[in-house]
Amino acid sequence: MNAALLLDAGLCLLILTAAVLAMTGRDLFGAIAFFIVYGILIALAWVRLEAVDVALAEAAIGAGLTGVLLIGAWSLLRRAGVSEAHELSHWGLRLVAGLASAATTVVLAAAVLALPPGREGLAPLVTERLADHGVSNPVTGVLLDFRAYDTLMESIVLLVALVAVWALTPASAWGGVPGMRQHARPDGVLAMFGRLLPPIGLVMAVYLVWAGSSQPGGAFQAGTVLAAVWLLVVMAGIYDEPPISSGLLRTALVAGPAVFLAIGIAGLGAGALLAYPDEYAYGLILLIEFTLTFSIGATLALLVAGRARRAA
Amino acid sequence: MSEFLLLAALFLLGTIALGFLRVHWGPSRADRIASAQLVGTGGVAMTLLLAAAGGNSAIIDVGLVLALLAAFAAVAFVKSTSADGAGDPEENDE
Amino acid sequence: MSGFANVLTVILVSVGLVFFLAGSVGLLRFPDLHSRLHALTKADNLGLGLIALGVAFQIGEPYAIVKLALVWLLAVLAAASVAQLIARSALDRLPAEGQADRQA
Amino acid sequence: MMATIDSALLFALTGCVLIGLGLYGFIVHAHLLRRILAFNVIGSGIFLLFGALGYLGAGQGTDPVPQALIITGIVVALSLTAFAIALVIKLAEEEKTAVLDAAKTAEDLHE
Amino acid sequence: MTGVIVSAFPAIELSIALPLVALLTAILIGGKLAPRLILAVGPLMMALTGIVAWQVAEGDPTRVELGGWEAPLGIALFADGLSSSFLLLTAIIMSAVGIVAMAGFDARDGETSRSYSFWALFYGMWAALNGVFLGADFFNLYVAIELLTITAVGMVALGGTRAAIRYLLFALAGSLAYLTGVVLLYAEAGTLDMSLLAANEGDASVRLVAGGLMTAGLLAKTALFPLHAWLPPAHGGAPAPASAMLSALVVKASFFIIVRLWFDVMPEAAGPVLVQLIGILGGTAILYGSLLALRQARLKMIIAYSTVAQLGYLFLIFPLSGGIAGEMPWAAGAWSGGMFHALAHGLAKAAAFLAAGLIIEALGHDRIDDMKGIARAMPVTVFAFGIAAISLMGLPPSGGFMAKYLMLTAALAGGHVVIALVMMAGGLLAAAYLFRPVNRAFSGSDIPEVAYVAYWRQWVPLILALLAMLLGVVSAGPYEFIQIGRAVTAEVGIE
Repeated sequence: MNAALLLDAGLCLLILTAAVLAMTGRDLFGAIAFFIVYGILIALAWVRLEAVDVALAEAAIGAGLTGVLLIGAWSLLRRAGVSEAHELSHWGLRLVAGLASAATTVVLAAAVLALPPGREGLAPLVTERLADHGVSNPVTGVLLDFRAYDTLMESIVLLVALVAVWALTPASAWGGVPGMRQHARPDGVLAMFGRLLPPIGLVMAVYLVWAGSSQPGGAFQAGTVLAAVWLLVVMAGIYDEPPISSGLLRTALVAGPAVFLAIGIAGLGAGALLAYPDEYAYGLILLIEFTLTFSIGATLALLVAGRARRAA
Repeated sequence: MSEFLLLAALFLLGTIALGFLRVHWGPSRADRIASAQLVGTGGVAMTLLLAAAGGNSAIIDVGLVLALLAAFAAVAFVKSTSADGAGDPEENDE
Repeated sequence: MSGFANVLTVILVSVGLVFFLAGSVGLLRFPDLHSRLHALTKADNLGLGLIALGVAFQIGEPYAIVKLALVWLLAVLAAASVAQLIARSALDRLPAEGQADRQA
Repeated sequence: MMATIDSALLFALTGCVLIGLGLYGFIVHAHLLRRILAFNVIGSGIFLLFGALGYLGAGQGTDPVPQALIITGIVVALSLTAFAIALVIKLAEEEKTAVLDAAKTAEDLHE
Repeated sequence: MTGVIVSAFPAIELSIALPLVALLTAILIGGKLAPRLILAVGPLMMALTGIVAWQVAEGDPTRVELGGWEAPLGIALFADGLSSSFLLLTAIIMSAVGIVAMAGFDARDGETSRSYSFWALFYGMWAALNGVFLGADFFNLYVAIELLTITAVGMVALGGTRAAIRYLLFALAGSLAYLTGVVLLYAEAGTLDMSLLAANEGDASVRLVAGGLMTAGLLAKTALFPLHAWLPPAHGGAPAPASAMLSALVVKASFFIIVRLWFDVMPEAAGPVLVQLIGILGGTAILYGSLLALRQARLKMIIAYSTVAQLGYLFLIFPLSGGIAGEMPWAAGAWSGGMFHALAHGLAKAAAFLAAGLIIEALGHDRIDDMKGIARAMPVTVFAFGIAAISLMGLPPSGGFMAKYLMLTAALAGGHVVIALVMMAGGLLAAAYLFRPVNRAFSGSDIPEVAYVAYWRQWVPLILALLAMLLGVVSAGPYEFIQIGRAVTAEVGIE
């Protein structure tokens, strides 16, 4: 056994342990803590699989944003007076669930082992077509060029999810501000943290989009960093969330998908929906990435903040 | 060299596993979230070792993102423990 | 990579690992939250710094070294702030809620 | 030195077990926040399986197409998670519960 | 000359793009403009989907490569007779719903959370539906059905949180199962494009597992018995215009993918066990849904349980085709009957829910016992409900009749006596559960006092119901149209 395999085995073992504890831990908060740990480890697994783009996304979303989302939800549930008591479900149900989960695992594992060897996937084709068109990071190429339609729809999914969250706003708070008004001691550690980190985060976000055309990175990772930075600024009480009726805010949300869609429709002139003319491909992809990053950042931040709760 | 770096990463994984015990035991929520933070720092260190082992400096970016965001869950937790859920534990200090 | 750099890397990373181990052991063995927080922030960040330095000797590109420094800076900043905030918030709730937390 | 074919198979099988574990959690828990956790564990298990199979196939590095699809999938899963959490919070604030009660849902419909 | 222009017109691409433009506009502007968008988008979408149908009818099935990238690298859109029928159905029903909802989700007194979110969800749903009906890539379909799920659950949430959560849980489980299947399929075949997958047989056992997982996931989203528990509270509790879209279109979208998967992509992979199992579930759904519909006290709940039952018919095409590979001469008749049923049910069900919605607006409730004489107060609406009921029962000359006739013919030709009996029992039960509210509506002799409901709005469900009727009257044309692009053409069907 070499060191690499040993490390991977250890990592898998730890991932599974974290998952078991996140699924079965008695304490709800503990389960959430293990889920955050789990996200960090999964990001490491992606590094091991040489999928650095995915590792970045997982580090930003799985280990970062989802944690904030879950802890925020846990806190609100507690304040709403919801019981956290861990009621063990009926042994019959647990037995059935255990059997179902074991059967699923076995069938999937059998299918994995039955896969015929020597499958190449699309890697060679991606490399070949990428060579003289647009960006050089193959993952960004797939996301914004070959499968741009998926990515457009995905940005729409994110946006529509936000609208669906907003739909839960009670009539009285419509057009108001999401979340509670956050406050902090102005000269305290939290406020300092909230002032120091954002510039670094902004630079990092720009870097991730920029680097994304030639090396791992891209709009979603960068957008998540932006969202996190904004959330920190809000949590530190430095700025308040904008009211959801704000035209500026809505423009920020829509800008990325709109630019993407407009360039896509203009592509009909070049022969197909979402086609980029060769000579402009790089510039257009970068333009889409930057506006998308901005909109994704705004959308994610508001998704985490939740529905409006107070008047503007 | 990369063999050593991978073994070092394996060792780090071991220390992370020790941290698991504290996340599991608690007893307080602060203990759990603080030790999750420890796992985060260990994870950052692992990305650095893996970057060196694989000769791929882009992996450092993963460490960068982890380091930037690892604190967020803890901050959200600290806020949730304040009186109205939106404050700061230091607010009433003099 | 020169042999000298490799030796430095091995030494720095190994010492860094010792600090990480110390941090984890402290986290487990120290009796209360506040001393555990100490173990966490001090030892781990020192360990991370040493590892980052060791790794720097393996990576040639200057901007990657800047990134390594930034990683360490961020980790220290985050750990210090978070430890302070957690410690402070735990102080408010001790001893009453510290006990209440102690549920199954 | 990066992962080997053996490692990739290891990650693929870990993905399969994660899917099973998450499924167990999704079935046994009544608390909705825990079910959302379970959903995310299953999701990441599926992605890990996808990526590891892509690694197995590509021979060198992970096939970029699954990587791109996984990133899309992660964002979709996050969207669903955020919406689900917003719904659970609403339920909690309206009825002080984070558990679905089938009988109550039926009552709603017969007024 | 115009023919050349029209056949080159990018109508397929635009029928995806236009709802997205409307969605972004609705999110950006909201307020008073969003409710009125339908006046422009409705006719445009009808025209676009009409052009798509024309292109398909004139030429062959049309395939468009997005970004100019061929599969397996790129994603294609694909329109044949079946997809353009569903596209057109979507345009008709969404336009009708949009027009009725203009008054219910208006912003006369300023923007509200309902009026704002409804329209964004509405156009998001439209884009997702068109994406599903035109999709030719299984991962892209995953993104599209997730968009559909969020919009659908979002609309249910406008009616009640608990029903929305229950729906979401089923949908989430379904998504995960579907996605797992997609992962295996890609690993096995190196592509997710339907036509490439169909062209290569691949490993039968892996494909069966992949297809089984995808189907299980889609069944949860289609609410086939026993995965139906979420549907009645969701469809019965949502605002009526939303229920119309959910019952008429949303559940059909996941069914549509199942049909594509088994009939077009891997007809060889389904074994007799799977086929029989799906058939049994379909038959059980018919009986179970109908019996529960009989016991409901509220009109919308009757219609919702009726959906559970009517969805059952769709799945009978699996056993009726005599094995999916379809060597039997009646296979195409069964398949066409099922698709006809999906279309006719879509129109009739949308009409029924919209009519129920207007009755609720007028009465303030939909309790059947207190609906006495409503036919005299709202004759057009009750008439629309009655016509829709005829199609749902499968009485001639409705589209529902034509669908059930085709399926029954196939059942008898194939010797599926049990299925034939279940179908007939389902028809009788439908007559019973639908007759009850109609009978109530006509009973008594007073004219009940009701709130004002604009007359023009009452015509909308009537038009839909009449279209369901028309589908039966002029069935030969649509019957041939939905088969464009099918490998196996009908030998037994409408003479």
